[in-house]
Amino acid sequence: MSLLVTEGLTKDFGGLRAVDGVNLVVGEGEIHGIIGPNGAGKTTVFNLITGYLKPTRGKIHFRGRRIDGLEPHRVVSLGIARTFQIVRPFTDLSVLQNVLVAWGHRNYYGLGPFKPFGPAKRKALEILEFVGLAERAYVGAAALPIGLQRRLEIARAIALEPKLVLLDEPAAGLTEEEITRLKELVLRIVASGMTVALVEHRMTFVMDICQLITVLDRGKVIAEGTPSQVASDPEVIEAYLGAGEGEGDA
Amino acid sequence: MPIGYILTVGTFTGIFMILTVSLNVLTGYAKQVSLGHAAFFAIGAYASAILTVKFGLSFWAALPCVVGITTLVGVFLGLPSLRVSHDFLVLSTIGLNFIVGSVFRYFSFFGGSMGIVGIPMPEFFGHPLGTAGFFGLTLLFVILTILTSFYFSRTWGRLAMEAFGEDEVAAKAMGINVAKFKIYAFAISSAYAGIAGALWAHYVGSVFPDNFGFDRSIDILAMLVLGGMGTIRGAVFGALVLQMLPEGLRVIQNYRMLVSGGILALMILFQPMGLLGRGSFLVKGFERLRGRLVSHEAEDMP
Amino acid sequence: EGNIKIGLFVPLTGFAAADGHSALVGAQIAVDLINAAGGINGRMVELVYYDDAARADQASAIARKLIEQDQVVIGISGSYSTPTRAAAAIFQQAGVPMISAYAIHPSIIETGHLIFRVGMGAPVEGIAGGHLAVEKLGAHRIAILSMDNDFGVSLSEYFKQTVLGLGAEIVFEKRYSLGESEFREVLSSIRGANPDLIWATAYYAGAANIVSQARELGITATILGQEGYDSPKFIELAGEAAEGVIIVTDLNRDSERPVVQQFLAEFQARAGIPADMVGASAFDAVKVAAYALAQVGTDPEDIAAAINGIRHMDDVVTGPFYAFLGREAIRPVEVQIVQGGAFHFFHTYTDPTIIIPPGL
Amino acid sequence: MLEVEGLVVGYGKIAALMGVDLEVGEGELVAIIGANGAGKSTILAAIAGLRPVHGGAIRFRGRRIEGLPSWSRVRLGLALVPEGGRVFPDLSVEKNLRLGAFTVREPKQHLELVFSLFPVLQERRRQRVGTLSGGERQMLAIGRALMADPQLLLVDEVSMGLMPKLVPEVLETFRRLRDERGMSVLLAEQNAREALAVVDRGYVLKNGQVALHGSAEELRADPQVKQAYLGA
Amino acid sequence: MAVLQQLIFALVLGATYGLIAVGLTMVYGILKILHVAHAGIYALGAYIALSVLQHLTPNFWGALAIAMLTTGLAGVLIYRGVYYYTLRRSRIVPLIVSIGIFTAMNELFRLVAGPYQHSFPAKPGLPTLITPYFVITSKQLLILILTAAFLIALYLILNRTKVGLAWQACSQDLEMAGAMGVNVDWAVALNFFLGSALAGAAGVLMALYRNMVYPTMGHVVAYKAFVVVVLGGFGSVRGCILAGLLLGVVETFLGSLEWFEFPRDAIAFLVLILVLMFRPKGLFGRL
Ligand SMILES: Nc1ncnc2c1ncn2[C@@H]1O[C@H](COP(=O)(O)OP(=O)(O)OP(=O)(O)O)[C@@H](O)[C@H]1O
Ligand SMILES: Nc1ncnc2c1ncn2[C@@H]1O[C@H](COP(=O)(O)OP(=O)(O)OP(=O)(O)O)[C@@H](O)[C@H]1O
Ligand SMILES: [Mg+2]
Ligand SMILES: [Mg+2]
Repeated sequence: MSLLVTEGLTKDFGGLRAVDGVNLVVGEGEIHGIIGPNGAGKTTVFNLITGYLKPTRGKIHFRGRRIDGLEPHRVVSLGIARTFQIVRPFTDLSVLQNVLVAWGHRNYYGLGPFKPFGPAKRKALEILEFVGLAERAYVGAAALPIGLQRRLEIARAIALEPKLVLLDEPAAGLTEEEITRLKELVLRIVASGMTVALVEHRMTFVMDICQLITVLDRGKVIAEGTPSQVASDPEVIEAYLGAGEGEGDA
Repeated sequence: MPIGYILTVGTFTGIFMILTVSLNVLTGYAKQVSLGHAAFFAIGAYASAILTVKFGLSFWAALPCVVGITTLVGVFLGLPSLRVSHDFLVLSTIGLNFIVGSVFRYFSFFGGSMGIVGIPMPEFFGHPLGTAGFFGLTLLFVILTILTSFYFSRTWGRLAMEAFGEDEVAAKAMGINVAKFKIYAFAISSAYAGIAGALWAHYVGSVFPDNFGFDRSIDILAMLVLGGMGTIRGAVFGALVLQMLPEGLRVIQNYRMLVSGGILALMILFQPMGLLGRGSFLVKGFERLRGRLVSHEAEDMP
Repeated sequence: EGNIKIGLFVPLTGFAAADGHSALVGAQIAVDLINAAGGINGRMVELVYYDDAARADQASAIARKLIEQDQVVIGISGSYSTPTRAAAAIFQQAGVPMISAYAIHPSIIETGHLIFRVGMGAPVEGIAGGHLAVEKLGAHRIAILSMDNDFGVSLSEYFKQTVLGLGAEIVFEKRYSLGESEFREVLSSIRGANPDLIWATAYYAGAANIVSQARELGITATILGQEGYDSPKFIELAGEAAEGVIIVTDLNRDSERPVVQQFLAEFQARAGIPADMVGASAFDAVKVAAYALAQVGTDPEDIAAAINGIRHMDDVVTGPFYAFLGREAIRPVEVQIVQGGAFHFFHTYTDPTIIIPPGL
Repeated sequence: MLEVEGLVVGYGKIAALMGVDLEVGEGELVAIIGANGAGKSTILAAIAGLRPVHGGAIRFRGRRIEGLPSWSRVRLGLALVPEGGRVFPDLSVEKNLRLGAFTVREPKQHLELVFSLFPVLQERRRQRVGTLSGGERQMLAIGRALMADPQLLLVDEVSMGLMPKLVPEVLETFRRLRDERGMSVLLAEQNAREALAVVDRGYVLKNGQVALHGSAEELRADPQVKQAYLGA
Repeated sequence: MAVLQQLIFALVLGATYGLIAVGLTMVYGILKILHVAHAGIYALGAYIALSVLQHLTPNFWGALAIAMLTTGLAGVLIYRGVYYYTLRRSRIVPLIVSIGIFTAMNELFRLVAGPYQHSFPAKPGLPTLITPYFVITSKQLLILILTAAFLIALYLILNRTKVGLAWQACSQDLEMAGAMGVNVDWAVALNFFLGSALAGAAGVLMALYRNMVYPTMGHVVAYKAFVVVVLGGFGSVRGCILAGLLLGVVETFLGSLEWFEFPRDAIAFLVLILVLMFRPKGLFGRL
């Protein structure tokens, strides 16, 4: 069953067409990779889905419901969470509070804002445990090195209890060992019933973990398929992977 | 003992404490820096003055209306913050002082430049409050303000405000309706300020448009920053220090504003987080005294 | 029994600092003169003063301080209407008399039976100005420019009523906010209305701007001012343009009464500038207080009665005072004209229908 | 060319580097690899003058530089590609590049080099940098550092955000510049596989200290390195 | 004719706003500090020129030059002595410090030179232009000429020199600007020097125009100049000039209407808020 469907999704920035008629289908429970050259429009697609940008044309359906044009916080409440390519933790808050902010999303309506957040701390700690940040819970988020900030972003996304998690380059700046742990984390996320769509340039990660990959170039889908199909696609190799890459990396 | 003098100074200090604590919600939590808080203060004062003098309501009957009015006005005057942010917002809030003041001056309904005089002292079981009684009343409101605001500091609302105050884009991704919470911040802050205004008006007995100018707004913000933005203890302490400083410096008469301006600048330079802000001298020393670990402190400080 | 303490609150800091300073100097001169002449019935007078920054809350606190800590027998306001009104309430409540030097808001003396004023009320000045404009200066087409505070607005209100009653026409009327310094656009519109007299209420700095900008625009109409203009600083700042400006005030610098000349000289020596109306009013407020204290001692009710009982007090700068009616000083209205870079006598109104405030 | 001796750097009371020794020879390509938070970025920032040094010495071409402000180090021939790029978001691509060449008299030819390496930057000369994609920013950051025509290029995470095709191209360019102009490069890199494929020597950093160093081959062959950084 | 004359007033008023604000916009542009003490520098310029005229030379140009030099140095002093230590802090810190300094400066002026207005005894030595359609007094002419000259010079510095580029870099990321080889200390100090010297010049010109020097003369400037800066889009010199002129025109137009009695400052802020509703980053700010 398809969770997220885009139809002819298009976004223009002035004269530049960053996303051009993208039809994307993300099935429930899958790990869907989106790759493509720099500037291909991957982050823009994420921004369109999550409501940060309004599409110039095209539709987005999530669980059968139109969501294009909705405000970001509405999109979140419908069950889509995201991380940012350039991490944006709340640096004035502690790691725990960062997660609390996300965990509180059900309380941001009605009288919810006037309820105390204290009782939720335990649950937030559990989530930190889940991503492996528990022992840093009380540290200010600014003091975390980049890799852990990425993890914190994932923790916040999970805390939103979404159906679909969009990860924008989660493996950037991680060592191979850490990438292995990240894979485990993503698999556990999927195992707990969420669907993951991710953008990534580290092929060791993408090829291993994704069931389906969509390749964008200059805003258009140029290939779609399983990792091995995509990795052997000459057009993908030419535009993105480069000679000698791709297969060897996977 | 000049007890009336002390109580009077105490009453005004209390009123400013309510103002700083209220500004703390807006500026300390939601990071919407406001140099127009005196406008909300003024609206509270005028609302109570008009309701009591022109419509003959008692202080107590007027108070809920005052809170209602200032909350509504807070919502309205907070609207620009939805479009405008950072320094642009600071400047817009400066404008509130001038615009609100001009409205009071312009429309004779508000007394124009002749102001509104003869605002009665609040009555308590039929007796008008005296200096001491009014001080007690103010104290009561200060305590109420601190308690409610302390409660608020432990709610989801405060957490949401801290989050979007720092990064609106990320906050939206956390499901926070930033626009709504900005308006909440303005409304809550304005409601408290309205109470402060009502107290002020009834204590002084008259209101004029120039009672609540830009320099008042500056004072309130300076108190908050000096005490420590984002903390209630800081807000209270800042009001105490900056209200007492010029009062205590009366012995040097002519030089007192020079000295207190200088002291303000120096204190903030050396304690940029505020005297009682997170990580300030005093707080650190206090923590060391209690031998508490930093991590625990981080825990109970949301 | 020690000194007799007189309390004074003045704005020494903030936007009103210049007036506060003048008021302080004026009051100090009065105290020094009284002490030099042997004090009040042998007791020296001590002036206790505090800065209120022209703020109502500071004035309330100071009023308490003066009453409770310093135990003054009478208070003097050397400040603006807003703080004076707030302090008056406290003096009245504490049962200590207070005299406002130059703050003119009508509600000040309505506060209670212990609150007095020596400064000339806006109604009197406005009415006198009206008579002057129409009857003496022969104006038919009048433009009104009012400073938007209690002083400016009430002055213009009474002025307008009077001139309309006398058959003149108002061809232009507008308020401007205190602190304004650019008047060219308004004055251009006024020139378009072609008045033969402009009644502009202002304090001296604003007045200097109005007058010099009007002359710069080639407006030749007579400009009629009030006691707000009454500072030599006005002439200094407006320069040539001040020539011919006529003002309604309570201070006659050409008066031959010795107290006036003595005060003028002393003020110049102490403040470094020639005396202004604010300083003169504060001086007189202290004089009135001292007079009452000398008559009846320090009992508040007696003091109030003594002030109310004043008949023809000559020993004041802005006088002579003919009486206190409704707790306000009644005295002749002076009209001065700027000639050769100084204020000079132009006219005096002593007609009771003009110099007694309406309603008394 | 560069010698770092006993470098100690801290954030507040927490020491991030505890006595790091490290060397980059003339025309040498050197990599620092290490886990998250090992202190790689801190080393580069300290060398570039962006973080105050609490102990130890940094010598550049024989001269002690740890006390110099960052801008005079640029004049001596150091350039940095900082972590996350840190390009000037409100300026155009072109202005960013001109700033990279702030200390250079003749920036024209460098501009050509950068544009040939990253043609997309030429297309986007007038675009505001804040709206570039992540990878485009990273290209700009690298290009900006190359504009300074440095003797020693400090690069914090070259590969971050770059598409796979570009990573070897960029590293290849570094090699070429080394060959043509004698430029030395010090890379901090998570992507050890790519890095160790091109550099001459490497340092492995752990908890603010050098755990291991040697030639690229040696490191590639080291079982620990294989396990932790090469994903073998 | 009346319209033309009103336009001249608007132009002069706008020029004075632009001149006052342009120094502020420079200083804001580089450190993003709400530099309220700039208004103190403005008043300082007037006081320095006044005392030069009284004690040293009756020459207006000499007084202007000395005032600009002194205020420039005073600006650098405030930067090095104060703001320098607040750079890593929340931006509200320098704002409050700045307010403290401004208060202290005002008080200092009052204590040293007395609370009263001083007249400003200078003659610029320019003619008064009288045409059938409008009159421009010599003081107005001086303001227009000097403002234009200062602004053109500034525009050239900003857009034609490396200094301008360096300032743009500093304004976004001081640390990275240093890493580009920009001598940040110098760049910022120079910026403060020029910005403050312009404030000083504005103070002198306004003292001359109004024939008045007094301790609180900076008060209006403290917020009015910001209105212009914000309207123009923080940090934009071109925007600053145009915003100044716009404000001059709107204020003059509304001010000349008999029935429109809203005060000038409230008008200015209404214009500001209205503009920001449609362009939240000012007229020339990037959206
Ligand atoms: N606001 C904007 N104005 C103009 N161009 C824009 C804007 N936002 C994005 N772009 C351009 O749109 C293109 C797509 O950007 P996007 O961030 O989606 O790329 P991406 O696929 O995520 O690339 P990367 O892998 O480098 O992150 C880029 O070329 C970028 O420069
Ligand atoms: N601003 C800071 N405040 C406090 N501690 C910091 C700060 N920046 C870095 N640290 C700490 O210093 C140590 C070294 O950090 P550094 O950024 O140099 O690591 P790194 O090796 O570059 O890591 P990464 O691979 O994540 O970039 C880390 O433990 C980190 O937590
Ligand atoms: Mg991207
Ligand atoms: Mg790093």
